[in-house]
Amino acid sequence: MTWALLATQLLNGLQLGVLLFLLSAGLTLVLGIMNFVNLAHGSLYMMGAYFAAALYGRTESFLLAAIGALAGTLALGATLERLVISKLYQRDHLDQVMATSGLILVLNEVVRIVWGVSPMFIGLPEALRKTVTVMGFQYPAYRFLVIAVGLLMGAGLYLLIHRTVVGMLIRAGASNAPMVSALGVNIGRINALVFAAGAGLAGVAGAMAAPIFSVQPGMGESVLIQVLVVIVTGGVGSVRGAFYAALIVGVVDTIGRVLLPSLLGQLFESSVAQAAGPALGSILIYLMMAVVLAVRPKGLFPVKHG
Amino acid sequence: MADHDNYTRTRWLAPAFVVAALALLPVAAHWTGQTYYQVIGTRIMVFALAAAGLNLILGFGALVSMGHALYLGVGAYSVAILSHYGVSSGWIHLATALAISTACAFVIGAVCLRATGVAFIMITLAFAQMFYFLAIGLRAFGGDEGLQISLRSRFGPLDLSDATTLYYVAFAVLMLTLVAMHRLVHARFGLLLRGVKNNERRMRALGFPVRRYQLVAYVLSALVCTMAGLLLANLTRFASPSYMAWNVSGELIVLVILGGLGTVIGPVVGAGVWIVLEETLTSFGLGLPNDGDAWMREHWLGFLGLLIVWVALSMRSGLYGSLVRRRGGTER
Amino acid sequence: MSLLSVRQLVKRFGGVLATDHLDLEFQAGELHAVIGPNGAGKTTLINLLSGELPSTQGSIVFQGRDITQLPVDARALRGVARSYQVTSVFTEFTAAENVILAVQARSGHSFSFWRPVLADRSLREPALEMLATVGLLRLADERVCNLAYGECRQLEIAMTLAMQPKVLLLDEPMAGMSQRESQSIVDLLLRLKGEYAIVLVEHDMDAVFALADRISVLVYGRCIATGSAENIRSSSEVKAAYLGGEETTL
Amino acid sequence: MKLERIRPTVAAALLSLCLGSALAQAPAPIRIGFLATFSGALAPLGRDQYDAFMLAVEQRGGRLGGVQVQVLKEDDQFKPEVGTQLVQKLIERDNVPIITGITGSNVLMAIAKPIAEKQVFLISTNAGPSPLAGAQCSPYQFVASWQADVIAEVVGKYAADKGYKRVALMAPNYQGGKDILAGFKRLFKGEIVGEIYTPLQQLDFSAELAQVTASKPDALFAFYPGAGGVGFVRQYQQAGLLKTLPLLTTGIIDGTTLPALRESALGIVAGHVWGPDLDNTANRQFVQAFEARYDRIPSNFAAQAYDGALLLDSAISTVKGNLSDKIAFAAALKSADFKSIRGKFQFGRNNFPVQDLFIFEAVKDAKGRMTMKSIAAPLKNHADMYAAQCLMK
Repeated sequence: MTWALLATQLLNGLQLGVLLFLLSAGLTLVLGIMNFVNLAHGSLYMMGAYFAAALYGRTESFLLAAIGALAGTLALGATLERLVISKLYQRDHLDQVMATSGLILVLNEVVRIVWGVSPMFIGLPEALRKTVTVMGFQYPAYRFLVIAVGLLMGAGLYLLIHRTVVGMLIRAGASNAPMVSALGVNIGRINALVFAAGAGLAGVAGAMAAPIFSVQPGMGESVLIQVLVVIVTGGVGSVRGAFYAALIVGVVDTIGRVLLPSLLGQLFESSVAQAAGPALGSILIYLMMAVVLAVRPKGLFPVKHG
Repeated sequence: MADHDNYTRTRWLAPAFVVAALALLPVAAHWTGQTYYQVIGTRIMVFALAAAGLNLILGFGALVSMGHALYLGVGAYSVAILSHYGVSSGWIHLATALAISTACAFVIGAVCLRATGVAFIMITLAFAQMFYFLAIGLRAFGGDEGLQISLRSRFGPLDLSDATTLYYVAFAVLMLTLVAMHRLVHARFGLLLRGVKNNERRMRALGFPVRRYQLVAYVLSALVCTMAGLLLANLTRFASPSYMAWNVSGELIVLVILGGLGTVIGPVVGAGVWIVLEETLTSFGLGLPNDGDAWMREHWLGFLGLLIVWVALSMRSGLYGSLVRRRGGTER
Repeated sequence: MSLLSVRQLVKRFGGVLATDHLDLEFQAGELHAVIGPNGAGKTTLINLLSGELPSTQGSIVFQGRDITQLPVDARALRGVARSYQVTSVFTEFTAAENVILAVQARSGHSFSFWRPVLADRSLREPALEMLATVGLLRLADERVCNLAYGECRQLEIAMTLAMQPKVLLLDEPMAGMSQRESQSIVDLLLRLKGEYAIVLVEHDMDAVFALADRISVLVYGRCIATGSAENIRSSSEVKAAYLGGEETTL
Repeated sequence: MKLERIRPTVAAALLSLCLGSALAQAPAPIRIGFLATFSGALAPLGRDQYDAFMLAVEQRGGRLGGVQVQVLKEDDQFKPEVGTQLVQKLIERDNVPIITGITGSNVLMAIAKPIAEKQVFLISTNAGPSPLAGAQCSPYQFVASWQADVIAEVVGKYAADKGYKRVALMAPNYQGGKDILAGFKRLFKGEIVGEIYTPLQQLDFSAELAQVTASKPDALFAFYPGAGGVGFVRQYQQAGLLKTLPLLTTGIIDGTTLPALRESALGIVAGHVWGPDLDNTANRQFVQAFEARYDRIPSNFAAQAYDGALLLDSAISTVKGNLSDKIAFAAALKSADFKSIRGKFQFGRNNFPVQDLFIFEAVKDAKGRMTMKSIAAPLKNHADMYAAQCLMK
């Protein structure tokens, strides 16, 4: 395994990581503040991808498509919060799990009805279609963009949460929601805001992912699981935790997938490795999460309650 | 929570109706020559069994496990792999399945119970995912394509390859489980579980080593799910990793809540309604104008989703729960 | 030697010292009241004794055995039983079931999966006995959510007693009670006095002085005085301490 | 409290609804169960299969072989256990004599045995796993599409003819993937410089692509059905490999994915049994009719299903609609006496086709749409290598 190859893997891990972060940031707050389990978060990612693809079909502009995806999912998020989610804050996790898994089915079907079953196309501007050569190895320009945008959004979120009044309230909410409402703050409005924002971020992630993966019904579900892993590993309610966990999961997943088989390949004769390697590779992040939770049940960066 | 003392009339009628219906279904099916509905019935009871198992920790113990499909898989694969090697004795299938899942459940439960709340949901999910990918990795046993079951379990004279036998075996197992469940809930163990659900801190202060008992409950529920898995394998003559997919775990949760959380008969109602809905929606025929039927069939999952959301929003205690809900106190 | 003793006990919350190198001795059969202004660390002390809070430093010795590291349930089984300031009962159960749970905890294992609890005389009878002791027998089969506040407080004491404890840790048993209700608790405690060692945290000074054999005064996590009702009443130090504090009926 | 009252009624309504469906039983001429994947990632395949099959039926006024047919559409969701469930339904409730469609080989593997046991005829119009071609062949099961290996073998042959020396291979890590790569290696004589199996659910292949290019091959052979394929090609393009490293594929480029790939597929080579530009009258009419009816270019899945319909049409007419004589109907099917839109078509001893195989390239057609253009036909009258293991006469 050459150095350039390793570097590529790291970048891939990083790129997957920032995507996961965009998805986790909103959801971890929803979990932390409203103590709400939202399994439909992945579907918002899917909707983002579809909004983007649909808009691209009209405008042939990726930028517009991405912006549209953000706006669309923001609106969708706000609506869902109004109609369904807000009614479930006071319920136990079971009702939430049930309702949101129902939402997954509904949104998948809506997509099928509106856009059909075939994957959708979304193009990229010429500049992003080629590769950039850095330190002797080539890497897709678009993925650099994804990484950059992800990191920028991360920084933005950090400022929002640590430097603004809203952010202060959000943090307070994450550590002690009743206290905040006791302060006479309208917790309901904060919830709505956080949920919609989370949906927006998921939408952006979807739009960013659309040109890399295939835009189709159910694309949100596999991602959802990874996102949940990130959130729990990072510590529910902690955006900082989500950020680090996302990067860790991204890198571990990517590197593990590629390294493990070749590693095992050296240990055992290759047929065994061929069989075990990938299986192990795909288990790795869950293994990691299980270990983390077994050692630190509240995750890597637990939010202090009280 | 079914109160020992004052049962309202519906509380006896509803279960009685369910049991009678299940007992007579094969007769009706054969009489009308619609043996297929016997298959549906078996399916319902298998999932009812799994849901009942989950209900033990979900409804009475307040442990939200998002990974119980894992034990469905353990049950199914024990049958598949053993019969792959020509073992057809149901007793061996059963013994192996229970042994393996006991071992797994003890370890997994011990780890998971260190976490609480959302973290518990997630870590159970994580373990289920691990086994899911493991099964996909098992190339020797079909990998992702799953494993066909040539020899089905044979318990002495009872051969589960006969549909009717399978049906009544499933029926018997389910009934026994429900009775056991009912007794358990009102016995010391059940009271303790419900106590933990109601006020864990107090239970500790009273001197209960809560975790230990929760672990036992977790293992018990896992074993019931394993039984269901074993029957499922015999029903579908197939073991597939998709039995352990995370959305199956989710589906089990939905079954429990749909039927009525923490009610003994609820899971059966939940499974019945769910599977019957599946059947109805997929073969939808009300003669709607301009091919509305076909459209319904095409998008049935969407309607199922809407229904789930609606139930979650409006029925705090599920279908059965709301049927028998007492004025005032809730069913939980 | 004393039944329950606390040596150099420290509890820190971040920077705050809630319990500051505390030394206390609780004798068998004695009602030992712990008083002090709000935030003096009274409830913290109860939580440390019952094991719901881990102590930062120091040791807790019960019957000559160091129990500092034991979890809540283990201490409870050894005979350290508590009641809560905020009523903590099983609202969805009947009064009887509540007490039965307490008896069950005492009676060892709960691995019985078949026999209905309510048919189990070895559980039901002691439970009803306890309800009788606190005068709730008539409400035995009433759901707790339908009980009056005062009745819930009494029920809680019944549960605590059902654990056959050696030490009762009572955290403001009379909090938020009407005159009549708290009087009934006082009577109850007078009856229990002597049978158990009782650690009583209470704001109602009349009650305290009526009941206590010994009183310790906590201020900012430190014990500034321990002694009989009389010397506490007369202690200038205590007065000084309380002048800063709020409620005082000295 | 209003809810209080409606809840029981709703519960009751649900129950009565299903009882209703139980009683729904229309008398039908010949019932054909059409079991395919209509939901999830592979839905487009099932849709094309069904649309084309129904096109053939419509063209014959709702008849096949001159007999009215009723097609029962069932969605296996690409899950074997659901497949077996639906097969039971089709056979026991609707007692169909024929089941066709079949998108996934995993489903086919699960249902083949139960169907054969019930002596119901199974005509797969897509999946063709090797076990059924060999030891598990049966007079009741026919595969009108192709045995999985052959579409890889043709690419291997093509790569050899083209003179590629070093080729790298990529496929998802499951039996189907294994079979395909094995098929490629069978007829490719050069050196395999890398054989990468990616986890099944994996959608990001950039890491593996980097690995592959590191080994400096002359060409890359890849197999990614459904969702993975689209992502794979997009990433292949973004990695800038489209121009530098020839991409040989099977199961990636087809009518269902091209609309989502557009330019990023240009120049990619694929091996298959059929393409829209195959030059025979039957095919020209089919493509024309399909486009007219559904306003899109038919995929090979559509083509195979259409052939399946033609096969049934011929067989049913030979037995004059009398399916009770199973021996006769099996023989009629086996003779495959119909004008295949693939040109030549006949069944081998294992009831899998013996047919020509082609190489296609993704190009833009006159209307600027992406389509497949045939550029070579390396294998003529090709039979799969498992036929020998089939003991059926």
